[in-house]
Formats: sequence, structure tokens, C-alpha cells
Amino acid sequence: MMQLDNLYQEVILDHYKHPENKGLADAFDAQVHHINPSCGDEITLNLSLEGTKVKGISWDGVGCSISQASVSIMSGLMLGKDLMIAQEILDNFVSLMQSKGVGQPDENVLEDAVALAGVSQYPARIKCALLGWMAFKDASVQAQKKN
Amino acid sequence: MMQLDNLYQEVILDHYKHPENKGLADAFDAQVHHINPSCGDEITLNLSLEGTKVKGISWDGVGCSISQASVSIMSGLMLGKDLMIAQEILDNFVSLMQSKGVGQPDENVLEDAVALAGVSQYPARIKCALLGWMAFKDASVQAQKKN
Amino acid sequence: MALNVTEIRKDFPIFLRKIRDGKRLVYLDNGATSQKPQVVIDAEIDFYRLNNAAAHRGAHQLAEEATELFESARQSVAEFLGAKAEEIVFTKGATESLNLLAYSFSNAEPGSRFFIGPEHTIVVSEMEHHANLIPWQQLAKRSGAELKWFGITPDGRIDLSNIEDLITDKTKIVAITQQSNVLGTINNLDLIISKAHAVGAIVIVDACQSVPHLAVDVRKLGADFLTFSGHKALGPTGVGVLWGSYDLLNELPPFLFGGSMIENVTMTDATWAEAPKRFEAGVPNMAQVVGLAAALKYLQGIGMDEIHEHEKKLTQYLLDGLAKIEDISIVGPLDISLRGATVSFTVDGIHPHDLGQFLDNAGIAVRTGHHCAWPLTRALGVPATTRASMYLYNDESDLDALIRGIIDAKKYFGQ
Amino acid sequence: MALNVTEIRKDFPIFLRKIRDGKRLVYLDNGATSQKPQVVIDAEIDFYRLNNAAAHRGAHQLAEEATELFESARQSVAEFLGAKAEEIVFTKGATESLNLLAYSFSNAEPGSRFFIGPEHTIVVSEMEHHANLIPWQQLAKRSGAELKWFGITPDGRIDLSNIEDLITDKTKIVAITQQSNVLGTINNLDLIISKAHAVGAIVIVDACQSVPHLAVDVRKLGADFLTFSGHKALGPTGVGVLWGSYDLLNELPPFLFGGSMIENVTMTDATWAEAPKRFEAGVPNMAQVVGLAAALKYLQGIGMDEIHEHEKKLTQYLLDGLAKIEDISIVGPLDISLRGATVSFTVDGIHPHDLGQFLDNAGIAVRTGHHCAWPLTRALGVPATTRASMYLYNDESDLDALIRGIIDAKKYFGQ
Ligand SMILES: Cc1ncc(COP(=O)(O)O)c(C=O)c1O
Ligand SMILES: Cc1ncc(COP(=O)(O)O)c(C=O)c1O
Repeated sequence: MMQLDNLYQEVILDHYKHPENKGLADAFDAQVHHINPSCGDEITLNLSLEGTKVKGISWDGVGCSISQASVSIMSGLMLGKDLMIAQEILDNFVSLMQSKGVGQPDENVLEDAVALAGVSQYPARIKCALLGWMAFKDASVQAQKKN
Repeated sequence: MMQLDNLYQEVILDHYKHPENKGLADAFDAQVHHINPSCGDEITLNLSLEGTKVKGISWDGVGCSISQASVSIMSGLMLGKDLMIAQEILDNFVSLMQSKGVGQPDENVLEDAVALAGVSQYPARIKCALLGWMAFKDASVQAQKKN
Repeated sequence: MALNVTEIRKDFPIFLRKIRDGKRLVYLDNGATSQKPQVVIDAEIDFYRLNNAAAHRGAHQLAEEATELFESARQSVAEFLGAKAEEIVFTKGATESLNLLAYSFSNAEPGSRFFIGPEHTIVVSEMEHHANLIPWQQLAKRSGAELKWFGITPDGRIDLSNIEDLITDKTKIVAITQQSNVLGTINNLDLIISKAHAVGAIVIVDACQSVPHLAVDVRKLGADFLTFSGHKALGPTGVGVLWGSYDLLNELPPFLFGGSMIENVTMTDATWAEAPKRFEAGVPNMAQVVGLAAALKYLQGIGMDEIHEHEKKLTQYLLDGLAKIEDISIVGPLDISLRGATVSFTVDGIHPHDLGQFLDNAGIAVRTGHHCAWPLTRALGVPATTRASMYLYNDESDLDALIRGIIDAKKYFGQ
Repeated sequence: MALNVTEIRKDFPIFLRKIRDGKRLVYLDNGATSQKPQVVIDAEIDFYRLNNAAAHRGAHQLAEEATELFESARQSVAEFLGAKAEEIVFTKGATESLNLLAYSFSNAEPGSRFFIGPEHTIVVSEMEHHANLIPWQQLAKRSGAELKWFGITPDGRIDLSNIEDLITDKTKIVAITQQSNVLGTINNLDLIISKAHAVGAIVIVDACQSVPHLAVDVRKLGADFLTFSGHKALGPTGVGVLWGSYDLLNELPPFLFGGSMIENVTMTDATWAEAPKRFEAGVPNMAQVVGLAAALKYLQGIGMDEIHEHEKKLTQYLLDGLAKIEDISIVGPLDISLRGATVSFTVDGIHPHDLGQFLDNAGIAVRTGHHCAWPLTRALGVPATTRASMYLYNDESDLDALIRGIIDAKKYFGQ
């Protein structure tokens, strides 16, 4: 089970069972709906900004533990951040996912998201982990356009 | 060269160099133009009937020694024959061509055309040998319809 | 006679390898693709080592041999299906075959029996694989025809209750699967085919999941076109078969244009060869075609009826085993009559992806997701399922491993 | 560095076999298809023996490995062409690639840059292979567009003298071969590409006869789409490549519809994945793709420039040798600049079929006929030609055999 435990870290299973910011807020600047075409996982994400700061993130969706935990972690991480910083975190996370298991995650930047490092060893799961993050990216572009 | 001599029998090369009934007659009941799509060989054949008897065959075309000799031999063989008999000869020749080198040609029926027996060992050449014969078949159907 | 799985496995070199640090390979993803016996691999190798040349394109010995191998493979496939050699078109797979048909319909002129316009309907079912759905959606879009479909019953069977409304005088095409790649359901096509033919419609059968697993005789079946992919039938990747009843096939307009499918060509125009050549433009996938023939011969050697019986026994065993686990719901028929060895299910509280990953860690290969039948998954009201699909080299020990794996996964994910 | 043909031949198992009762194989039919080195055969075998599973369709280890092999093959092909991985679409061959483009143009909506209507023209050349001619004839027919073409000069070069009349504001597509499979002519495409781009036309290059034989860098070439077939480049049968400049490729509507090319699917509608996935419906020809990557790596190991130099030397040798035989006419350029190692000719009084048969009897494989370029053969005013086409494993001894064979044939047929 060792290899598997590396993927399904405690933190991930916790977030999966007790997701943060799940349940869509009524007010938002942008709402996006993303889908993982290879498995059918779906997520809806509402984002509201205050200037260039992330004021609110809420989401709903169905998916595997990786995708659900990942969006939960992401939402907590991005909340209150400036979009510049958020973009940095996102880039950092994307590189970690593409690192094929050899990336050294930066805990200062990624916090709980470092628990997802093991995903990068399972190519088929990387899209699961990225689903919520890509939705956030999309939503932040749309919200900025609107503002 | 033995195997090759089996294909290029003296009779064939003779007919190739001195083809019979080559040069299109002006009068005909049916004129057909056949093509071998895999190599581009072409033949035009004019046929005239008297009742159900082959009164005249003439032809023109370009092609390899096998196709040219075969139509030459065929034209001599069919001339003056009743269409019933012609059909029998044709069927006989077609089976010979499909015999993969093991068919025993009937010299009484096929006369000079027995020289083409070797062709049946060369699958890619069977269509060459049949080109003129198929043209004859087509022309005889058309000529009968017309009469 | 029961299959000797131990002996059969020896024919498949992949079973010598180990999965995830030394575990035995339990391969239950046959619905996606099958493993290859050595005889198939050898057939491909031998083509390249001994007879490689462009079939139909040369008068030299290698070209003759390549042509002979290619055409006798056509003969083998025909015999396997109870068809005539000239009714067999080689494609790159079932997806191409179905698209070939849809585009060829588009290429038909008004007046042709293949012409389809806004006055026509195309009928499919809700259990179609995307490959037998989207080409028809697109044909409907191009032609203005209407797409209709059979629904499914709660027990995962095709719902024929409204067949009179679906197959009408307007129906031009009925495209239907013989066996669902998700539910395992085998569709008895007799009624559909006779209704469709009564109104003059053309019946196209997606046999991807049936031909590899049970004896299919196209003459007895009575459809007009049928397709399957080689790779799901122990054959190489990159080869598929389209069968068409010859009169229809030989009237069908061509799809791919190029070398070897022509009768005559000028700069502005071209005319076509007869079927099946008309549908095989270009230097063909010769080594794969030869490999496919070897695969079908291997299957025939074992016996299609024997394989089907074996799979039925395994299906019953798996259904029984799963029934004993709590929180499992099987999608698809629970009785094994008219049912193939594909079993899809959900486990409450464990997402299929997580279950699949857990099983993989134990060396067990299953598939998870929508299995390229997304509308069906939606109709079933689940986001995704886990699918175990069996073949001749599987046995009860594989299913025991699967069942144990599911029980362990439930513990692991804290259910 | 000169090629060591003796060593190279050892890599190709087919050269161990004998032709027509014990004769050495002199394979000069590389324009039709190439022979396969053991490394290519091994790459296919290893895929089946070790990693066989449906790429992109499973979360289990075999599926991961299959995906990884498939995608790194894409990367290898991209590197071979100087392209990006996401610009590489795997098809079953160049014929499919060219048809894919022609149908995708048809699938474009008005307003799309790919939309083509009666106001447009499509430009090809008179030296096109049927695969790069008939799809455009048919697209012209479907769309109402007009098909125009470059003629050829008496020495077998493309005639650009009327380029201003041919490539105009109305031109939407220019589809042209980089090297003629009959004449051997290499077309310098710079002028055509710059003219075409100046009027906003899309340039499609048929690189079937160039990519296997000389270094092609798609960025330097500057065309929009390019295709070749694996089997002519030492690769397996059943696999081809379509390269497209990414922005264009990713705007192009899909061609084949089915699994793995979708974004979302309902019963009535579907949306598409990004390129290249959008163009790869169905379980792909994985083993062949992996084999193709091995072939291109093998070619790179020898060196494309070295191969081209070697072939140039052989071409000169053959042209010199043929010049010494009476009654021979070479169709195609007599000088070796901008010329590949394909030499077609006629011998007065001996039909190419008879010559080909005679040579075959001596173990020499050439091709005879119109070589799937019938309009060109007609323009040349010959019914057919004999073609010798060389590759890296040929040497002077092969050409000596050919020349001796022709001389013997002349005697045999009594010339
Ligand atoms: C110049 C050219 N274009 C296109 C093709 C078609 O390639 P394929 O038959 O592999 O699809 C060929 C070879 O047959 C060719 O030589
Ligand atoms: C029922 C069914 N139809 C069609 C297909 C498409 O086959 P392929 O991907 O081999 O073209 C599949 C398999 O993927 C299938 O299971």
C-alpha cells in the first residue's frame, strides 16, 4: 500500500470527506463550469473579487477524491490572495503536477496542496487534480474582464 | 529463365509482335473501351455479329505483351464462333486464369490460348490476360441488345 | 468443453510481466482492448520479415506475396463472419468504419438509396458508444435529418416499447450496438432489423463488443452493415472490419479518395473501383490485417461458443460475488441470459477513479469513467462507473482478486 | 560520412530471404513502401508483449504505460519534423491525412477560415499522387470551388510560369507534393508558399516521398499542413502523420467522430477536445505509432543528410548507367540537383509490365504502371513507366543488377 498511501495522503482523504467552501454562494463575479472529458468529473465554481483580491470562492461538483480534495485545498489557499500571488501559486502547482514524481513541492507557497505531490506519478490523475485549479484560472480571467 | 519462359511462351511473343485483328474496323455493332486501372493498359474493341455469330472483331490498344497477345489470340479464336460457344471458351479461359498454375488447359477448346496458362501463376498479370476477353464479353452483351 | 485458462494464458506473453512492484496482472479491461497471443504478434513480424511490399501495387514476388496474404486475410475474416470475401472492407477500426458509412451517406446523390435529407430520420439507442452516436449526430446535422433513439429500461435493456414510433416510413438508418460496452447487455436485434427492413431502412450493427466474444453470422443476423475493431478481438491495433451486404456495399459511394480505389482518373474527375477496393484507398494496413486474420483463427481454434460459455460462467460468478458486497449497485442486467461478460458497477462513497486506482495498486486493471458512452452514464444517473470486462484468459481467480480488492478498497477509503 | 550499406542491410531481416528460387533480393520499390529494420519490428512487439492497453482510457498501469509510449512517440515525431508535439496528429496514412483535411474543410461553417465555396479555387499540380488529387477534386465538387493546377515542364519540373494566374485572391488551398513519386523531382516550395500566404491561402504539403529521404523542418518550410506515411519511412504499415501549424490545426473542425476526441456529449450534440486529440477518434494505432517513432529514431541515427547524400550518389550512378543503354527514355530530371532517388523510365518496344516481370525473375523489385499518378503519366505521353526507387539500404551493386537486367530484357524480348 505504500505507493498508494503516497497518493492518498491523510490530508487528501480529509478534504475529500470534509470539503471546504463547497456549496455555491449566491453572489459572484464569475461562474464557470468545467468538465474532465475523459472521466466525466464536473465542477462549478463561483468567484468574487474585491479589486484584484479574491474575496470569495465557492464550488460544487462531483468527482474522485483527488479532484474534490484538490479543489477544496485550492479554494482555501486562494481565498484572500491577490490575483498576482494566486497566479504564482497556480503556476507552482501546475509544475508540481507535471514533475512526474520528482518535483520538490514548496510548502511555503502550496501549503496543504503539497499533499497532492504524489499525483504527479499517476499521469491519468493529473487532470483530476488540476480540474478545480483550471476552473479558478478561467473564473479569475472572466471576473477581471467583468470588473 | 525457365519459370519466365513458362510465362512468355513463343506463341505469346509472336502474337505480341504480330498481333491479329489489330486496327479498328469501321463497321461494328458494339464498341467498348476497357481499361486496367492498376496499370493503365487500355483496349478498344469493335464487334459485329451476324445473328448470334461473331462476324467481325477488331481492336486497338496499348499494353504489355500478355494483354496484347491475349486479345490477339482471343480475337482469332472467337471469329466465326456462335456466341454460345464463345461464352464457353471464355468461361474456360477464365477458370484457367484462376487456377493458380495447376489448371490443365483444354487445347481443343482454347487452342493458342493454352499458351497463356503460365499467367495463372502470376496473380498480378491475370488482369492483363483477361482485359481483352472482358472487353469481348461486354461487347457481345451490348451487340446482342442492339440487334 | 471448458476452457483451459492456464494453457491459454501461456499463449499471451504479457502475462509474464508483473504489475506495480511484482504483482500478478489481473487484466479485466477487455472492453477497452484485448491482449495479443504470440501467434498474432508472429503473424505481423513474419509479414515484415518475409513478405513486406505494397499489396496490389507491384508485379514482383514480394508484392505478389503481400497481396496474397492480404487477400487471404480477407477470406479468413469473411469465413469468421459467415460472409463473402468481397463484402469485407478493412479500416483502421470500428470508429473509422462507422464514420465511413456516415460520410458515404453524405456523398450519395439525391435518388440514391443512401441519400438522406431533412425528410428522413436516423435511429440509434441511448446505450451507444460515442463512435456509434456522434457520426450520426453529425450526419443528421449535415443532412437535416432527425436523430431519434431507443431508451433503456431500468434493468439496462433496450426499451423497444415505442419501436412503432421510432422506426417509421421516414427512417433511413438504424445504427445499433449488438452488445453494450457498459451494461454488458446483448441486444436481440431481430425485431429491430425486421421492422427496419419493412420500412426500407438500412441497419448498421456496432459489433465491437460482440464479435470478439460470441459467434456472429452476418447472414443469420440479417443486418446490412456490421463493424468491429481488431484490437478488441486479440488482433493488432490499427485495424478494423466493415462488413456490408455486397449489393449495398457495391452501391455505396466511396469515402477516402486516393490510390487503388479508382477505375480511371483525370485532372478533373475520377471513377471508382468495385467494392471492397473502392473503400481501401492508399497502401493498406497490411501487417495488421494479416495479424487480425491470425487472431480470428486463434479464436476459432478455441471455439467462439466455448468462449461465450466460459464468459457466461465467469459473469455469473462475478455477479454472485458482487451481490455479497454491501453498497454495490450493478448497472446492467443481473441475469446472464443475453448478457456479455462486461460488468459495470458503483460503490457507494467511493468514486470509480479512486476504486480503479486502488485496484491497480493490487495489479487489477479495470476501467472507470463514462466508457465513451456518456449519454448512457447520464441516463443511468451516475457520474461514472467501474467496469470489469472479461475474456477467454480470465478465470475465477481474477474475479476473486477483484472482489477482494473492492472489499479492501472499502476499508481503505473508510467506508 | 558515407553509409555502410553492408552493415545497414544487417538491420533489415528481409534481406536474409531469397527471391524466385534463390536469388538475392534487390529491392528498388521504396517509392511504394520501405523495408523494416529489426528495431521497428521490436518496438511493435514490445508494445504488445509488455505495455498493451488502451491509451488515454484507463488509470491502470498498462494504460499509463501505453499512454506514455504513445505520447512520447508523438514527441519523437515532432522532433523529427522540427515541430511541437501538439501539432502531430496520427492517422492511418497520408491518404487519410489528406482526406481528413479535405473533409474538415467541408465541415467548416461559413465565416471559418476553412470554409470553401464556389467563389474559391483549390490549386494542385499535375504531378500529384491520386491521394493528393482526388480528395481536392471531390472537395471542389462538394463546395463548388474550382480546381486548378500547375503543369509540368518537359524536363519534369513543376511549371511555375503561370503562378500569378493560378494563385490569386480566390485561392483557398494549395496542395502540392514536395517530391514526385514518379519523376523524382523535388519541388522548391518557397515561391509557392510565399505567394499562397500572400493571398491568405492554406498550403498543404504531401511529403510522402520527401520526409523519409531528406531532412524536413516544418518551421523552415513554412507550410501550414504536411503529411507523410510511416510505411515509406521504415515504419510499420497502418500509420501516418499529419502535421499542422498549431493555431490552424486547433481551429480546424474535426473529421472522424467517436471516443477520445470529445469534450462533452449528449444524445443530440457534442463538443470537441483540443488538437491533436480532436483528430484521433477511437482507440489509436498504438503499436504502429510506437514503431514509427523507432523508425524515425533509426533514420536519425544514420542521419537524414547522410541518407540524402547517399541517395544522390546512387541516383547519379543509375542515371549514368541508364544513359548507356539504347532506347531508354528517362521521365523526370536528368540532373541530380533538387532530385530524389526515384528514377522512372521507358524502354522502346518493351512494355513496363514485361520489363518488371523480367526483372522480378532476376530478384529485382521495381514498380511499373502509372504509380497512382495517372494524369501525370498521361501528360508525359506514355502508357506506363518502370520505376526504380532507392533507399539507404541500396548500393551500386543493386543498380548494376538493374542495369544488367534491363540489357538482358532487351535481348529476351528481342529488341
Ligand atoms: C507522393 C505520394 N503521396 C501520397 C501517397 C499515399 O500514401 P499512402 O498510400 O501511404 O496513404 C503516396 C504513396 O503511395 C505517395 O507516393
Ligand atoms: C461498442 C463500441 N463501439 C465502438 C467502439 C470504438 O472502437 P475503436 O475505438 O476501436 O474504433 C468501441 C470501443 O472503443 C466499443 O466498445
